[in-house]
Amino acid sequence: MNQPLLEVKNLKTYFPIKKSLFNKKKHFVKAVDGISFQVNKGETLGIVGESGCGKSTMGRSILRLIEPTEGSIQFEGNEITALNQTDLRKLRKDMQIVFQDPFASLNPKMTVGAILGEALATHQLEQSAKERKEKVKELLAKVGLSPNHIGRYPHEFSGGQRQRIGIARAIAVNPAIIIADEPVSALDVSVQAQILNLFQDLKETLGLTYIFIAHDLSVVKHVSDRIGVMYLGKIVELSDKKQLFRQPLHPYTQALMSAVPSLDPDVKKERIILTGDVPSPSNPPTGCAFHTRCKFRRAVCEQVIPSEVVVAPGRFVNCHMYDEDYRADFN
Amino acid sequence: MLGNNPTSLVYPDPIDIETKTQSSVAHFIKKMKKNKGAVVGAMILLFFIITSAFAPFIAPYPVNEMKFEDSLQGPSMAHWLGTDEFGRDIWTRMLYGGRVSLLMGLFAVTLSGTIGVILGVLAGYYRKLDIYIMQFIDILMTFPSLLMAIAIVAVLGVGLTNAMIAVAISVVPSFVRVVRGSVLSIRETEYVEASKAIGVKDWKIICKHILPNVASPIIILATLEFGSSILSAAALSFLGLGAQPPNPEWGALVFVGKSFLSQAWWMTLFPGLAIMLVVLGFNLLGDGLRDALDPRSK
Amino acid sequence: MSSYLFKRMFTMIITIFGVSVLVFMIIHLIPGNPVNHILGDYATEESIKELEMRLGLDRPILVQYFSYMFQAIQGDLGTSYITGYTVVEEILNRIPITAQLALYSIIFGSITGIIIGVVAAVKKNTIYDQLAMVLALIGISAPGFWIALFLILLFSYQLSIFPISGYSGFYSLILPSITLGLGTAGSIARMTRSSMLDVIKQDYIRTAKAKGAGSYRLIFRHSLQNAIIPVVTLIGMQFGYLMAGAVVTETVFALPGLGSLIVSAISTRDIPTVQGLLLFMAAMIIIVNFVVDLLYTKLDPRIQYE
Amino acid sequence: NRSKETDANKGKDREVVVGLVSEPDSVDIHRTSSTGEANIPLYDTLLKLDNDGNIVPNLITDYEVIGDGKEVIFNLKEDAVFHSGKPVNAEAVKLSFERLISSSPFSTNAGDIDSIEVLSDYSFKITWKDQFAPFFINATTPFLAPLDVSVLNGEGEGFEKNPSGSGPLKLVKINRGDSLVYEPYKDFNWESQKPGFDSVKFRFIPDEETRILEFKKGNVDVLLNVPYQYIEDLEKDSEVTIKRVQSDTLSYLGWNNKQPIFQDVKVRQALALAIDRESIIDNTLNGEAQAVFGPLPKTVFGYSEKIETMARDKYTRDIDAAKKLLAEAGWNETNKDGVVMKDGKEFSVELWVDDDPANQRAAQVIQNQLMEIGVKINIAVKESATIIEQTPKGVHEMLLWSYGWPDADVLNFLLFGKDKSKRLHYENEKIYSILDKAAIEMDQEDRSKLYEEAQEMLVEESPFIPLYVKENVTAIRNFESFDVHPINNTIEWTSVKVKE
Amino acid sequence: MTIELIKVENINISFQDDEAGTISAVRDLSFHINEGETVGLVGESGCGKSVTALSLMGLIEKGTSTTEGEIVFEGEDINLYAEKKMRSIRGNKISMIFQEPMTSLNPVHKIGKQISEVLHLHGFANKTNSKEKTIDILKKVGIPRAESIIDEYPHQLSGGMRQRIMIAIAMACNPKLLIADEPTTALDVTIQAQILDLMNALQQEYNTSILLITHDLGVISEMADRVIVMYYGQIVEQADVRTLFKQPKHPYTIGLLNSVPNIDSESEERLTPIDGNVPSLGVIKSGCPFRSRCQHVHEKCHKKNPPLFKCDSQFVRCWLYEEQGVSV
Ligand SMILES: Nc1ncnc2c1ncn2[C@@H]1O[C@H](COP(=O)(O)OP(=O)(O)OP(=O)(O)O)[C@@H](O)[C@H]1O
Ligand SMILES: Nc1ncnc2c1ncn2[C@@H]1O[C@H](COP(=O)(O)OP(=O)(O)OP(=O)(O)O)[C@@H](O)[C@H]1O
Ligand SMILES: [Mg+2]
Ligand SMILES: [Mg+2]
Repeated sequence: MNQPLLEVKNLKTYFPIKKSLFNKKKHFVKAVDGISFQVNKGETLGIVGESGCGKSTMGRSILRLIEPTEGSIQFEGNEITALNQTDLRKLRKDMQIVFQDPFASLNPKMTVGAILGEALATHQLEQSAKERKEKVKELLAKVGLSPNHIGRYPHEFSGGQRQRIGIARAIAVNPAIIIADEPVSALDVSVQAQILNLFQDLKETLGLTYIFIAHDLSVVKHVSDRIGVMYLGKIVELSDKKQLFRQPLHPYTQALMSAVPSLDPDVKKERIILTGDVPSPSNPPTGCAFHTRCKFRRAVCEQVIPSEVVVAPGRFVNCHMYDEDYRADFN
Repeated sequence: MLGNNPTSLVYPDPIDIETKTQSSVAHFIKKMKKNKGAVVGAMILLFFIITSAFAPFIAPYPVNEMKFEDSLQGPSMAHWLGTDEFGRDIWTRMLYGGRVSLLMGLFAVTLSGTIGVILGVLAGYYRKLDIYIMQFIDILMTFPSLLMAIAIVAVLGVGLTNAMIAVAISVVPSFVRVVRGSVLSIRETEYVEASKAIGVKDWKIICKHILPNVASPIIILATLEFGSSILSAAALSFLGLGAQPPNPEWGALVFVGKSFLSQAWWMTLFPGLAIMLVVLGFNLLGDGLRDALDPRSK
Repeated sequence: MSSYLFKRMFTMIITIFGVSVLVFMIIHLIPGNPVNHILGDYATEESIKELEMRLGLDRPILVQYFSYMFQAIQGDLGTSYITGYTVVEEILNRIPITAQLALYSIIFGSITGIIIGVVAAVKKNTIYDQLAMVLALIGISAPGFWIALFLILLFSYQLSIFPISGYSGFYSLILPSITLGLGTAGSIARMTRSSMLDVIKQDYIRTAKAKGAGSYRLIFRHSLQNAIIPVVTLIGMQFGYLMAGAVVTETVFALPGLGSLIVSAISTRDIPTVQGLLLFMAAMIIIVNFVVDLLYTKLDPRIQYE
Repeated sequence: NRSKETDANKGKDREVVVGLVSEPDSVDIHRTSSTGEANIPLYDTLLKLDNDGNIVPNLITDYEVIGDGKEVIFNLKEDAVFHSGKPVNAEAVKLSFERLISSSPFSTNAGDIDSIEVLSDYSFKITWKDQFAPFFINATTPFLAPLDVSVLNGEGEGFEKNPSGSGPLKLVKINRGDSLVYEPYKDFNWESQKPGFDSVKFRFIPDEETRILEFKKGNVDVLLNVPYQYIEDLEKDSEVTIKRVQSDTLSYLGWNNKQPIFQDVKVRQALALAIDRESIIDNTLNGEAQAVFGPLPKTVFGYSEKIETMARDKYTRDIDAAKKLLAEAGWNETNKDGVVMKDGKEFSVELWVDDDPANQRAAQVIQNQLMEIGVKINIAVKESATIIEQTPKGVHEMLLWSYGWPDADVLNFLLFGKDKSKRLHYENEKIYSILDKAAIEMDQEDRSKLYEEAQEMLVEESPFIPLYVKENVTAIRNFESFDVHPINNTIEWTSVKVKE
Repeated sequence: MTIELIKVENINISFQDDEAGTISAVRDLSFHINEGETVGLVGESGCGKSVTALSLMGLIEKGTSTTEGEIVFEGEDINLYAEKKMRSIRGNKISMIFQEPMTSLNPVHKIGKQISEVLHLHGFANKTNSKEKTIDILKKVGIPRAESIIDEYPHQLSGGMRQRIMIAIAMACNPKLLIADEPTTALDVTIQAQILDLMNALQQEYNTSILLITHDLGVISEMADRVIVMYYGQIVEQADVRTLFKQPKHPYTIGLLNSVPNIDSESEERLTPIDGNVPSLGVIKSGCPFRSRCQHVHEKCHKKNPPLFKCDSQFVRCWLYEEQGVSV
């Protein structure tokens, strides 16, 4: 029982941006650049990071919706990257995804019944059309929608309801793990709360495992057991939630946390204002990718790519500050 | 804290009150009806379709009967739109000609649409095929349609069907381009990705997700091309590649009438107007369709 | 940029090569050959055989193709079987008229089309809009010779402002350019309208309004340049069509342009001329499209060719 | 600079502008069969036809047939000069013939020449391998006219850009696709008067309507081949004179005689009986044509009044007779559409016609006329290039076509000769032998007899239906005098005099 | 000493809709903004925040919509201004920043031109000094390499940079009032922090009033002096920022605050969302529009839409406060 449900090792996904006939040298956007983590059954791994840092690409690569360039992904001990299309299609049953934009992820020309029915039919989960319909109604009820909505089109729903449909589609095939790619970012706070609760309920009733991607730290904090902080294609810090919030280690994590506005007008946080912009993954800085914005930066940061420093069991950080070898530089 | 009880809604959700589920067809028709242009367009087309369909019953004279003593007469009570050089009734010939011209447009658009959609979907969906298909389309595009038409007719023989094939082939590139463009963007949508994530097979994705969503650009293009196909077919019949005399295809009527322009303007004017009206009708309808198919429009 | 140029050149060569193959196939596929035309109705079997041999038409098709392409690569497009002129001469003879005609009609069509389209978009759903669009549709759907004859009768025959037909400088190309340009104007007007309507909805137009910009500024400074980008593609495509498709106009106005040359070359089965001309036109169309693409980068800084 | 050119021409007051449909493919007569007003006047012919159709001296003053007729000595006029200034002497004519024989596809017009011998400056002898009777009539056409080989480049080409003949007009300027400009050649024999004009411009205006408008507006002085539907209109204009000359081209309704359906002479006769030529002429050509019943039109050597009368008597329209003949041939049932049937098959044939509007109209009238005897015609419009190429292969059924040749030999080499019946595919050994004999018969009287014999058989056999010769209609304005040759339809430039 | 800069009195904004007839997007809205004050406007999507902002700019399309009521700015009712006069105020005395930095800049014009345009329009620069002024402004909003940035195009800049350009445009003419419609919604939190910082700094420097529109309660709590909560086209609660967050009164405001996961709290408890959804505009004709989602609904709520009640310094539109409050 010690085997993690999902184990990702050194995952890399590069997008070629220049591939010309005469120019053999290829340029890449290193959207995901060497990520490793494990997810255990029943837990929720939260992933935060700024726009463009590779969160979605990572999620899609794990599902092989984008072919990863390198690395290993093991689901229940089976190597996913080695599967052929037919086997992959079978595996799809076990791993599902929920997208950010509830409108874009639903085909505007299909009714809810058809959308959910498609999922069922693909894996022959229900044989007859009638059974399928019953199952669809059941699913709708499960996500808090009225079974009468079966004949409606996506545009006839509100944003929150659409997201419920997206979730219903994901759970239709009884997956073991769901990758939720910013499922609440497009929603109003009140609706967001409904959906977050729904995720929690489903986790409890169906025993689901989540990888929950978001850029909103407070949301991630609310739903996750462990949290990975991403920056420019890498996980710079991964830790148990409580520890992370009590004591963020990576300078980026620190900045991120301080930047989240507080709900209490009396709390005036000491904000760490980062200077400069997020560098581009097609042209990442040398050494530590964060050094351009880091106030602790030292010469070594510009030259040496930091490696994972395990600071506590189940917690690592990608920063020279915590590396025995370089600690001296930071004093 | 105020209590929370997610299911105890005392009053019905206002959204439920509002959106009575309406069949998409009814909704579509309702939208179309509200578009004045589309209604006018549809009425113009309906007029020509009905009159052509019932030509044998409506037409006052036999279509090819020559009455030399009546030749080149202007519009009158006996001959509403005048007569041609052989005393044939122009109105009658236009009625019959409509059957050919409208069918011709329909055939050309259907054929080119089918080929164009297949190629466009393949090029847009399977990126590896893209470069080959588009290269082929580029070649086709730089090719004068006249030569293509002559060649096709030469290989397949003279005749209406072959002329239509020629016209259809010259329209294929525009379909391919439009469809490919749309497929490229739809292919990247999250609902396609979601289907892939579920494990739906490619051909099912194409049929269920891609095609229904490229339908609206296809329909608009089709309505545009319908009119221009009739015009191209007319140009072909001028070269003897389309409808053969005495078949009263509209384009042929226009071009034959040209020789008699100074004595009998009605010979070319009325068929020409018919073509223009049909083109107008289709364009109006196309614009209406675009609005009606746009989910953002109400 | 240079690798992009290379890529374009490469596809251009492939396309032209494809066109050449297709032309060659087609021209040999269609019945009738130049010999029939040269010798006329009264030719004897022997004279046909002899002339076929002299022109090299008795050789296997592949041999004919490769020897033709071999010459073509060296810039020799051959000599017309029919007229005795070299194909290059024939093209050079006609290109001034065709090029001017295409250019003027594009200019005329673009300007009127864009104006009509802008008016229609700005006055959306008013009588101006409908009028403009009906005008555009008439431009698209009226048979070319109607417009041509109407213009001739009015401006040349009755008012004696322009020559009726023939080429005698810029003046004589005005009516033909209008004739051709009207169809172009129609398509451009429609495209401009819908593109303008799209642009007007954009956020940056709202920004411009928020800056206090007036309506002229909004239309001409902010909307038009954005709206014109898809229109430019259309203009590029129209150019190709004008190169070859001006047959009716050239006929009515008795202008010796490429359009009428290609038609007569096809009907006389003048293989070298048809081939040379089509290769030339394909190259022109590709070049124009290339120029259009470059123009994009000027109009839309977001587009960059690497 | 083209416009300057036009302006300069306008300065000259006696410019003649001729409006034509299309440009000749080339002005080099050894390279093209496309001849017309715009290139014929470059050439002066060896012999010519007088207004009655007799062959009379022109460049050749006289000739002498020697021996069995395989050798002929020709004497040339001594004062003729090419446009280049070189004399038209025996040597020059010889060189011209040699070019014709060696490199022109039209060498057959000269016959199978064995040798050409220059006897003196202005005298030469031609020796044929076989007697070649049509030579003299052919020598009246520009195909055999001498051209000046001294202007050719090293490869024997380049004539189309820099032509030099000895005809009345000298080429001044070529505006490709637009116009050819000539001036009267001062050294041409203008029959003791001065040329009545200063320049001639042939303008090529393909569109009928435009051409007419240019003429009406006065920008064009001579309008050739006036479309029939405009004649009436032009006649109303008092300044305009209409000239009509019967063309030498016979339009006929032919068919592929090898097709089983046409093998029965009764069928062929029935078809002929069903045609009403006057109706076709009146309704498609505005009456501007003469009906012809016999195989040869009036203007052609070999025409016989007797044959024409006989054919007219035999084939004047008679529907009942036609139907009877069809019935006798087995076409005795009629289906619901009124089409006759034999063995359950309809009499339905495809008629090929070119893209000329007048011909397409004629085809429709013919279609209607044949329908009256239950014969169904499907019209198929084809490019002429296609028709010319396809018909010798015999893939066609029926066609509306024409021929124009000044000599009865056309019956042999084009219509009915052995292996030469390209359009009609008619096989008749008896006719072959008569036509073969006539081709080499040097005595014109005997030749006529032979052709009469052949024509009598052809009328009886009805392998095609001669229909009419069209009227060549020319409209002119502002001329003091302007003649068109009554036989070959060309403008007589010596007679042209512009009104001052 | 507070000086009232702008006062909105009873504005009603409605749109003509082909199907539903007249839809009123904003109803009887009244508020004011003092000089140098930041007023936050919160509410869920579609509640009429942007429409309100646009009406202050006179940017609501005239043809299909109507704006009734008074918008008194510096003593004059600008709602009555003709388009031309309004133009001289837009971008000059009142300016606006929009939510989408990615699409709010014209993609085909250079940055410099887009900034100098507003200067030219309002006579703050002429041909000779416009470049220099443009660079000045860019520097003020903290753009590095200002000299070269003016020749670049929007697509070459990151989202944060673009939003700064938008602020530069808005601040170029030293406006009295800056309307910021969700200025940071599309940005990352670290960038958001930069932008908010910048806005604060500029406000300090020029004493500009800010109408800050957002649905992010955190941003409001950090930035605003006073907060207006909107629901369904109406103000449902108005209070100074501390009062609002410490003692929210309207059930909707309470619901909103309960919906947000609090990053500062260590508790793992479930969130308590507001039930149901915002009804579509035009559906509710009478009564309290929040009643279908409210746990405290009683008879009166169905009958009549409550007026705003003033309870101390706070305004609440809810029958629950009928007794305590004073109707206004
Ligand atoms: N198909 C692609 N081709 C090229 N580059 C890509 C592609 N998809 C993503 N990228 C690039 O990879 C990087 C990471 O993108 P990704 O979408 O994974 O980021 P993200 O963290 O999900 O951002 P967001 O929060 O905006 O969703 C970005 O720089 C993006 O531009
Ligand atoms: N031009 C318009 N025509 C018709 N209705 C409109 C128009 N503009 C806005 N509305 C309606 O007015 C209401 C208020 O819209 P508004 O944009 O002000 O909302 P918002 O509070 O800014 O929402 P968001 O947080 O999504 O920006 C919405 O229901 C919207 O549908
Ligand atoms: Mg993402
Ligand atoms: Mg808004």
